[in-house]
Amino acid sequence: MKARVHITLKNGVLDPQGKAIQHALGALGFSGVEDVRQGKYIELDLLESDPTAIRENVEEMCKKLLSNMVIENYTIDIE
Amino acid sequence: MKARVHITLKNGVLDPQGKAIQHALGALGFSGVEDVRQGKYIELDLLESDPTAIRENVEEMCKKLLSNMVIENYTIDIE
Amino acid sequence: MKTAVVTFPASNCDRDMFDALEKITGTKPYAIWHQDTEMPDVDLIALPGGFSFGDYLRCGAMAARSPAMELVMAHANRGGNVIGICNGFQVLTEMGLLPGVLMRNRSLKFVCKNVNLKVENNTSTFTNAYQRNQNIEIPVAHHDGNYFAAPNVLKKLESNKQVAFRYVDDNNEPTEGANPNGSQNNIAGITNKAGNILGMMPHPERFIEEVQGGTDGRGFFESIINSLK
Amino acid sequence: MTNSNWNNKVTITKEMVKEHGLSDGEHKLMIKILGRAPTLTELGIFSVMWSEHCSYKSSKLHLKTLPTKAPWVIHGPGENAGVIDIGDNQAAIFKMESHNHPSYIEPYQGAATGVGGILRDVFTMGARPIANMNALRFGSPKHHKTRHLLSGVVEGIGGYGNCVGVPTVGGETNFHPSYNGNILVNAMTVGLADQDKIFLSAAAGVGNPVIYVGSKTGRDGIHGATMASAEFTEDSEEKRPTVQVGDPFTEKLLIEACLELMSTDMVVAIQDMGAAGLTSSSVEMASGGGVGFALNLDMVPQREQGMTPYEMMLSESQERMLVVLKPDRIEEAKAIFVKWDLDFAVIGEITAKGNLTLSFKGEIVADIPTQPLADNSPEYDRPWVKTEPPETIDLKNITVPDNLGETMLTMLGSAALSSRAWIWQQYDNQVMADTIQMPGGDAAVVRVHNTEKALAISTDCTPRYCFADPVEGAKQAVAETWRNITAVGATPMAITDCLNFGNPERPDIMGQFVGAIQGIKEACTVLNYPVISGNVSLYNETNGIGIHPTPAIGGVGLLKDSSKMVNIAPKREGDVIILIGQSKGHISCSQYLSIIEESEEGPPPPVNLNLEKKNGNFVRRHILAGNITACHDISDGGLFIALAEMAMASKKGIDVVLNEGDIPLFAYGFGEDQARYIISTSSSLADIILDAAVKSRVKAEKIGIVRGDSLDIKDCFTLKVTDLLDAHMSWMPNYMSIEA
Ligand SMILES: Nc1ncnc2c1ncn2[C@@H]1O[C@H](COP(=O)(O)OP(=O)(O)O)[C@@H](O)[C@H]1O
Ligand SMILES: [Mg+2]
Repeated sequence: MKARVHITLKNGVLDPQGKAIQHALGALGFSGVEDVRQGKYIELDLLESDPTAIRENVEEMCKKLLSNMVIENYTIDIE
Repeated sequence: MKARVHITLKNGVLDPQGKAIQHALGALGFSGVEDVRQGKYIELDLLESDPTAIRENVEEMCKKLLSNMVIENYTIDIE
Repeated sequence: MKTAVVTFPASNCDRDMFDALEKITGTKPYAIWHQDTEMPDVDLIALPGGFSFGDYLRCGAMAARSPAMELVMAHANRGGNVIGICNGFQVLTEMGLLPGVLMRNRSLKFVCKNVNLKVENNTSTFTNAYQRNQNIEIPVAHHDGNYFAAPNVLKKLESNKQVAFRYVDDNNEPTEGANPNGSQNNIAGITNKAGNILGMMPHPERFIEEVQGGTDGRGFFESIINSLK
Repeated sequence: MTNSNWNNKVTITKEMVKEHGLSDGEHKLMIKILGRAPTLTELGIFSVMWSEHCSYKSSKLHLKTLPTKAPWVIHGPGENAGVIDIGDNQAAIFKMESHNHPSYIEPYQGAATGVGGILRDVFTMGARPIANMNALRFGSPKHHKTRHLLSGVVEGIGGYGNCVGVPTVGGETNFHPSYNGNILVNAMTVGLADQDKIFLSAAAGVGNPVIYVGSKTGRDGIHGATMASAEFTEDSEEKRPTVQVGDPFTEKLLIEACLELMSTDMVVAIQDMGAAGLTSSSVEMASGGGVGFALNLDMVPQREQGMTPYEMMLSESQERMLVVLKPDRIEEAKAIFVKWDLDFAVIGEITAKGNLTLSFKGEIVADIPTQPLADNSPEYDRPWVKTEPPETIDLKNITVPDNLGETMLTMLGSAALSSRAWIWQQYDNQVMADTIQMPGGDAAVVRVHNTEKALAISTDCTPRYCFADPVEGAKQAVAETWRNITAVGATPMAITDCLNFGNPERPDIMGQFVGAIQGIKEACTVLNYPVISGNVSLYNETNGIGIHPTPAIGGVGLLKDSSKMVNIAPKREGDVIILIGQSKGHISCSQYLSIIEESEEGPPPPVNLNLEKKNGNFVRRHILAGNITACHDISDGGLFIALAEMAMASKKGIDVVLNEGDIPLFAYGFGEDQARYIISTSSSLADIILDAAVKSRVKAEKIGIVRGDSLDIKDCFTLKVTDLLDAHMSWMPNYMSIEA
């Protein structure tokens, strides 16, 4: 099965990448872009097929490796 | 309104980050991870409120800047 | 020889390139700002290394869409010479002037060290001052130098002899261990098919005086001078 | 606490004062200075200005005793960074600073913002940064957090320094269990300016505009403790992380924009917003110039909605500066910042009344006399007890190793002595194309652009020594930088220090601090090597146990003719190896003892400063005369390790015959006696040097010849240089390849 993980910066944490993208879009002539935030998107293919087990497992992966809990949040979707 | 853009690597394109994550997960004792792909997730806050106009606009942004069409695909979701 | 160096926000090898060109060609390059809309008539445009726009989003992506890049594109399309070193190489691929992309290093880490390169051919505008198959030493310093192209593209690069430099070991062999970033076929630098555009990850401009650790970078600039004679 | 329910005039309770870290006495003093009770914003301002970090309240008394003057010192401590004269109207500007606690919480961002902060301290004075250094201390390699912290810190330093395009040219890295819960990340920047273009922070000129430039202000780094008061936080916002995120891209733009601004004559004063952000920068600028600042906080560029004055004044958002401009130059200055895509806002003006007056939405939210705030900051003479140096250990009580070759490989391949290439290869060492000595040698050497001159830089401290004897340990740290700089041929000029200690309220820790200051003072005095800037980081402890005292020293020297520089690699087969200095086999407190015997017993090697000077000056004279082809000072691991490092650097073998007398070989080889160097010279010049040494009363003896492909120490061991390299190079990559 597939798990999809979104990792985003916590509220209030500066996002230099998002800021730079917003700026670049403006320079390219796109108007009305109020805010841009950039995060990571990770797709995992897993052997496991029980969604509850997957969620638990991926939750653990997020905590241990995929996300930086000090500044990031994560959400997990299971296919 | 918000637009959410996912940018992923095309099939067959090397993904060093995904590979490294997969490897690290294995080393951390997570088994059964068959594949990992890392992409980008971009959230845009837009002044525009018409979904069709937004889609068109964001599509344009993806082509012009947000994705590299040689190696990446994108998908757009509108809130 | 008349040259120009383009500076983007957070270019940081622009001065090094400027100095190297001035020292070797004897003429001060023109300084071009990424927002400039005019390009003097020059023999060579150089896109320097650094972290244009912080390397945010993708390395070179935002720089490739700067106003001055339209001038670079026009110059290249007229057959004018263009070089992109490190970040400049990334910009050239983002502009589509060179095929492929530079992905994150295999180690995922920034790598700064001196590497050995094999000069694959010495007939190009950028390599004629070297011997063919010469083993030269030049520094690399990058986070995203892992060259990737689709199999058919790679094949064409090889058959057209567009690979200018390859990472090799002391025995001039393109081994895994000699590859600092995971590049396909150990590619360190390539040219376009017409041979007027070159991109490379190593920094020849850092190796032009003995005190810098070596002078193998000079040949690169001398080649360009030769080819304009 | 958004500004809808923000109440600046809330009654300040004793609990709130305490939560802000102010004592009863400090509370009273605050009321006396204001002539009334403080507002909430004022309480916040006092608390950060009088924090240990900003006020140096525990350390000031002792710091005053350090030697800070020499004819070549242009600005000593007190400015953003120290300034020395390097001739031709040029100046070197440098400082070292700690970012320990943030790096433990979030290693990447903590270290990255540490680099950003020290860069700003240097370019705010008008200098272009030309080199970065980093002095790092981690816990035991066995500790479960060490890998994660090491990898994050190194990535953060590289991530920031590489992007701004300043080469990271050296540093030092130690592991010790005392840092398990409290790592040290000390970053140093060296910059270059013209002497007539040095900018200071003291504001002047009533009516002159006060300008804010750089990034917008967010709620970054506002201290959790000072914020957490149920009484004045009604809404339950998501608990915000207090971690600051660095934006090296913006920093690079800020460097270019500020240097462009400073190349004009528009700037009256300029100051980076470092710790305590807008508060400390405005108070320092105003009090330093004996003027007042009236700021309208509504004008501060803000990244987040609903920021309160309290938050704006305490925010530690990165990449921001405060500038006082000459009148009528605003548009001209603004154009520069617009070009570089940076925020530019006029947020106030200079007033004659010496107050920091803050308005927000038409209301005065703070009005503090700055002079008393800055000058009357508390100063404590904290009780301290002297650290009694331990007894020398008897050599007879140490097991003699039966295979010195194996011992040698164990040491070379240990966490303590192995190569740091895994670290420095992640740093761009060469950007700016002026690095002429890379990491791996004694001092890093960076050319002064377009001149013959070069600066040599080294950071050093051996915490093991400082723990055993803070006075000798600190002396040794100063002496080691002096030696490292000498070993490349440069003349040591001045130091910066970064004094990392535990809780100063504990007399034993305060005793370590006082001892270290004493040692630095003695060393700097004798070596004529003044302290021109520095930083104090206290309360480095976990669960009541302090770190090893770590007075990290960053030294800078000048090489007038950079073509005279030498490195540690012998050049030619047949060159003669000469040992300079007296070897007594001081094995107490040595790296040998620590690695092989897992003991840190005994006193550190005593430092004879006059001998250091005599031997060092001798070595430098001969380097500059062109008589020496390679030079290495002897430090951690002693003579054998230094010889191995030279052999590895040149990939050439060395045949050595020792004259150890009645000192056991292992002690002779691994002892850490000070004031020693190994030099190599061509065989034709060896006698000239040896004769000169006799005349100068410097102990010098020929001990070997560059030859073959092994380090061969007669009656001791023969080890192939490739085997030395294997041992030396593999520890860190292997260690780091294991996932935490
Ligand atoms: N964190 C680091 N960053 C860059 N270089 C480092 C770091 N740690 C150590 N080095 C380099 O490794 C070499 C050996 O360091 P060290 O053993 O402390 O030298 P020394 O004993 O001469 O002071 C030096 O060139 C030093 O600059
Ligand atoms: Mg040394």
